[in-house]
Amino acid sequence: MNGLLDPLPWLILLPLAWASLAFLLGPGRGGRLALAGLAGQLALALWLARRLIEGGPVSHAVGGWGAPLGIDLYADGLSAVMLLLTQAVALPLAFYARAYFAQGAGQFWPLAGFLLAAMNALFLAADLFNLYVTLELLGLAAVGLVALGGGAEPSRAALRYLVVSLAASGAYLLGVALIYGSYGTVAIAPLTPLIAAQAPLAVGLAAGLMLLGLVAKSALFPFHFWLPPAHGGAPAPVSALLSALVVKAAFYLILRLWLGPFAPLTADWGWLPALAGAGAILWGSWQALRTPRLKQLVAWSTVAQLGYLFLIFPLFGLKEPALQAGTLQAVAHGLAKAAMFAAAGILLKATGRDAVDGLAGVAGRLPLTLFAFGLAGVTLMGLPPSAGFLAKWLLIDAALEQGLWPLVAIVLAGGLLAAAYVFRVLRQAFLLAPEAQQFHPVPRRLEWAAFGLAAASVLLGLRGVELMALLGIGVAP
Amino acid sequence: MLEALSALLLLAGAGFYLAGTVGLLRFPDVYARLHALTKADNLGLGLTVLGLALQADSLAAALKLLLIWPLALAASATVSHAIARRAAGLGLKPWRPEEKRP
Amino acid sequence: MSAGLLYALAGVLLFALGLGGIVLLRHALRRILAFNVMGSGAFLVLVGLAQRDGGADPVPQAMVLTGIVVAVAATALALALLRRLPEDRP
Amino acid sequence: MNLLLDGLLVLALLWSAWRALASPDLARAVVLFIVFGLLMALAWARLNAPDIALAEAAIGAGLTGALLLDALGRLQPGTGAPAPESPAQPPANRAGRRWTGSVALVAGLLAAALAYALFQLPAPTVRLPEQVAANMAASGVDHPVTAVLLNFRGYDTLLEVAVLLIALIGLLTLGPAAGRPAAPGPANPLLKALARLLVPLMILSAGYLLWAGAHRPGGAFQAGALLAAAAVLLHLAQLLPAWASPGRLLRLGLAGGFLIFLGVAAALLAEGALLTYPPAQAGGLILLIEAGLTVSLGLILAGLFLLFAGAEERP
Repeated sequence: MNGLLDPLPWLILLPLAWASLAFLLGPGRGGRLALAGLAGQLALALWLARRLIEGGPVSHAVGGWGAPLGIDLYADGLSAVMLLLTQAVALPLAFYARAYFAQGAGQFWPLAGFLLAAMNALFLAADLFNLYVTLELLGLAAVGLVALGGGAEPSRAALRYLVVSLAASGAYLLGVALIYGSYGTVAIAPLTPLIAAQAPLAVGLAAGLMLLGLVAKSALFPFHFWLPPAHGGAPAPVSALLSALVVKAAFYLILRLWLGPFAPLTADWGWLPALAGAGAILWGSWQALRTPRLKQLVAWSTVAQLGYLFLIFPLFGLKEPALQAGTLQAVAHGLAKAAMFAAAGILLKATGRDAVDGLAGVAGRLPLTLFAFGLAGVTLMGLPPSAGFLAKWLLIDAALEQGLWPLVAIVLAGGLLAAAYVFRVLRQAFLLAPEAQQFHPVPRRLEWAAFGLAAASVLLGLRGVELMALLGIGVAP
Repeated sequence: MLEALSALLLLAGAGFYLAGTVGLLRFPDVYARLHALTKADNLGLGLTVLGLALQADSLAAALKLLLIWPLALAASATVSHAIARRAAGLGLKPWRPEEKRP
Repeated sequence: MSAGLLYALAGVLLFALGLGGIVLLRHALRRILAFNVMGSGAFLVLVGLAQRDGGADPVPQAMVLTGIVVAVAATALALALLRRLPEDRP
Repeated sequence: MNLLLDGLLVLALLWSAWRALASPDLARAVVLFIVFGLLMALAWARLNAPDIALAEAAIGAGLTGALLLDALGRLQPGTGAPAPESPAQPPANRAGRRWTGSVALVAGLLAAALAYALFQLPAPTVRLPEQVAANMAASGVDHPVTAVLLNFRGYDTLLEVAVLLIALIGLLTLGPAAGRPAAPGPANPLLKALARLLVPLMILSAGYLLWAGAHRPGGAFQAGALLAAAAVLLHLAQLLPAWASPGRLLRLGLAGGFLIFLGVAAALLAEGALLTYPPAQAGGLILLIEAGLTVSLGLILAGLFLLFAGAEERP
C-alpha cells in the first residue's frame, strides 16, 4: 500500500501541519484552517474505520524498519473508535470556538491543533517511549490551553496541572526505562509475548509505575484534585476539549496496557481501579452538588463520570462486553461533556456570572442552550435512549453476569447523583429572572454547536450496533 | 618519558586546584576568594590541559584541548569582574586586618 | 556491579528524591527543581540499565536526548507560569 | 579504580541533588542544581554517551540554569539580600512532620524495591545495538546515535520538536508578565567585550557541531543549544533586546525547522511509509532536516529565555 494512500500517517501529519501554519499566520488567526483540517481528519477517521471493518487491524512501520528497531503505528477497533470520538467532538467545538473567541483567540488554534495531533498520535502509537513523547506533547498543549485565559488563578491551576502531569510522566518514563532494561525493546508488539505472569520484580514495578502515572493523568479519584480548577477556570471551548478528550487519552492508554502487554500481571488487580472509580463517582457527584460555580459543577461532573470508566476493570473475565461498556461510556461522556461545557460557556457569556444561582430566567432567553444542557444531562444520567444508557446497561449486564453486585449499586447511585446535580441547574434556570438581570446577546452558532453535540450523544444510543462491530476488530474476546 | 611529564603536569595542576579550593574556604571576604579562584584554578586548569594534551592521540585533539584554556580564562576573568562589580555595588567593603573576623 | 548498574542505582535514588521533593516541597520553583532531578534519575536508569553489561547502546541514548529537550521545554513553560503567580504565595 | 571514580561521582551527584532540594536558601538551591547538572554531564561522559553529555551540559545545566536564575531574579528584586527564608524544612507541627515522614518512607521503600529489582534482571532478549549496527549502512549517517535519532526513531524526534514548539507557543499565550521590571543597570563593559569575542566562535562551533553530527557526537540539538547560548550571552551583555511577541519573520524562523521536517516526512510517504529515507539520499535529507532544526531550535531555545525577558510593562 503506497504510503500516500494510508490514513494512519495523515491522521497525525494533517493536524501538525495546520497547527504550525496557524502559528505562522499569527495570534487569533487560523480558525478556517482548523475547520478544513478537522473536516479532513474526520474523513480520514471514517475511512480508517471502513478499512478496519473490511480488512482487520492496520499497522504502519515508520521509516520502513519494523517493530523492535523502528517505531510502528497500529490501529485496531479500539483506536478507531477513539479517533472517531476525537474528530467528531473537535469539529463542532471548532465551530463553537470560532464564534466564542470573538475578539481574538490568541494562540488557541496552534495549541488546539497540536493537542489533537498528540491525541491522534497517541491512539495510533505502538511504542512505549513514543507514547511518552505524545503524552508530553498532550500535557504541554493542555497546560498552554488552560493558561489561555490569563490571570493569576488560571496560571496557578495550570502550574499545578503541569507539575502533576510532569510527575506522572516521570513515573511513566521510569517504567519504560525498566521495561527497556529488562527486555531490550519498548515496542508493544514484540513485548506482549515476552511478559509472562512470573515476570521479574522490575517488570511488575514498571507496570505499577506506568499505570499509576497514567491514572494520575486521567484524574481518577485520589489524583483528581488538579482537574476542577484547571477545567473549571479555562475558557469554555478549552474546558470542553480537555474534559471530553484529554482525560480519555490517559484512560485509553491504561486500557491498552492493561489488556495488552501487562495482561498477565494485572489479571487479579481489577478491584483497585473499580474501588477508586466508585470513590470518584461518589466524591465527584457530592462536590458537584455543593459547588456554587457552574463550570466547577461541570468539572466535578467530569471527575464523577470518569469513575464509570474504571468500573469495568474487574469485569475483564469476559473481555468483549466489559470493553464495549467502557468504550461506549467514554464516547457518550465525551460527546455529552463537550455539549455541557459548551452550553455552560454560553450561559456564562449571557449572564456574565459563573454562578449556578445566577441562571434564573435563562430558560426563557436561551431555550436551545438549556435544551442542549438538558440533553447532555440525559446522557450523563443514563436515561434511554441515550448512549449513556446503553453503556450503563452493558456495564450492569456484565456485572450481573459475573455476580459483582456492588458495581450495579454504584452505577445506579451514580445515575441518581448525576440527575441531582443536573436538575439543580435546570431548576435554577426555570426560575423567574430578577429585573436587574440583563442578558448579553449570544451568537446563534454557539447554541447550534452545543445542541449538535448533545443530540449526537443521545442519538448515538440508537446507532450503538455499528460502534460495537467496529470495536470488536482486533480485540481477542 | 611523555607519560612521566604528563603525570607530573597533572599532579601540579591538581595541586593548584587544591590551593584554589582551600583559598575559597579560608579567605575572609568575596574579593579575596575571587583571587583564589581565578588565579589558582586557572593555572591548575592550564597545567591539567597541558598534561592531557600530551596524551592526546592526534594533534587536532590536542589543539582542541588547548583551546579550552583561553576560553576558560576569558570567561572566569569576566565573571569574577562581574561578581566583584556587583559586590562593590552592594557596598561590601574589602576585609581589613584590624577588623575582627566576619 | 558494572558502571552502568551503579549509575542505574544512582538514578533510582535520584528518582525517589525527586518524587519526594515534588510531593513535599511547597515553593513552585523548588518543585520544578525536584521534577528535573526526577527526570535525570529516570534517564540514568534508562541508559544505565541498558548498558549494565558494558557496550554503549545508542537507542536509549537517543531517547534520553529526546527526554532532555522535552524536560527543558516543560521547565521553561513551568517557569513562565511561575512568573504569573502573585509573589506572596508562589 | 574505575568504580572508585564512578562511586565518587555518584556520591557527589546524590549529595548535590539532596542539597539542591533541601537547602533553605532558594538562591543556593538553584546554584546547587546547576552543579548537579554539570555533574550529570560528567556522569553521561562516564557512561560513554558523549551526545547526552553535550546536551546535558548545554541544555540541562546551561539553559535550564539560566532560566532558573532568571526566574529567581524575578522572585526577589535584585537587592542581593539573601532570599526571604521560604522554609524548605517541613513544618513544625506534628501533622506536617508525620506527613513528611510518611512520604519519605514511601519514597524510600520505592527506591529500595527498585534497587533490589535491578539486581534480579535477566539478560535482555532483544539486542537493539546489533540491529542498529547492522542497519547503519542504510541509515545515511555514520554516528549511531544520530542514525537512531533521525532515522530509526525519527518519528520520536518529529514529535519532540513539536513539544519544544508547543512550549514556546504556551509561553506566547501567557504574554508579558506583570512581574517587577528586571533592573537593567549599566551594561558591564567587560561582558560586552567577551560577548563580541565569543559569539562568532559559538556560531562557528555550532556549525561544526551540526556538521560533525553525521559521523561524531554532535547534531542539531547540541548546535541549537549553542546558538541559544550565544543569544542569551548577547542579551545579558545588552547587545540584543528582549523579544516582544514575534513578528512574521521570527515566527517563520521558529516554526521553519519543524515545517521542513514535516514536509520531508510527508514527501517521503511516496517511498512507502512515513520518514522512509531512500538509502541514496538519506544522508543529504538528514543534513537538510538537521540544518533547519539547528536554526529553529536555536531560535526556540533562545526564545524560551528572551521572550518578554525585558522590563515588562504593566498589563
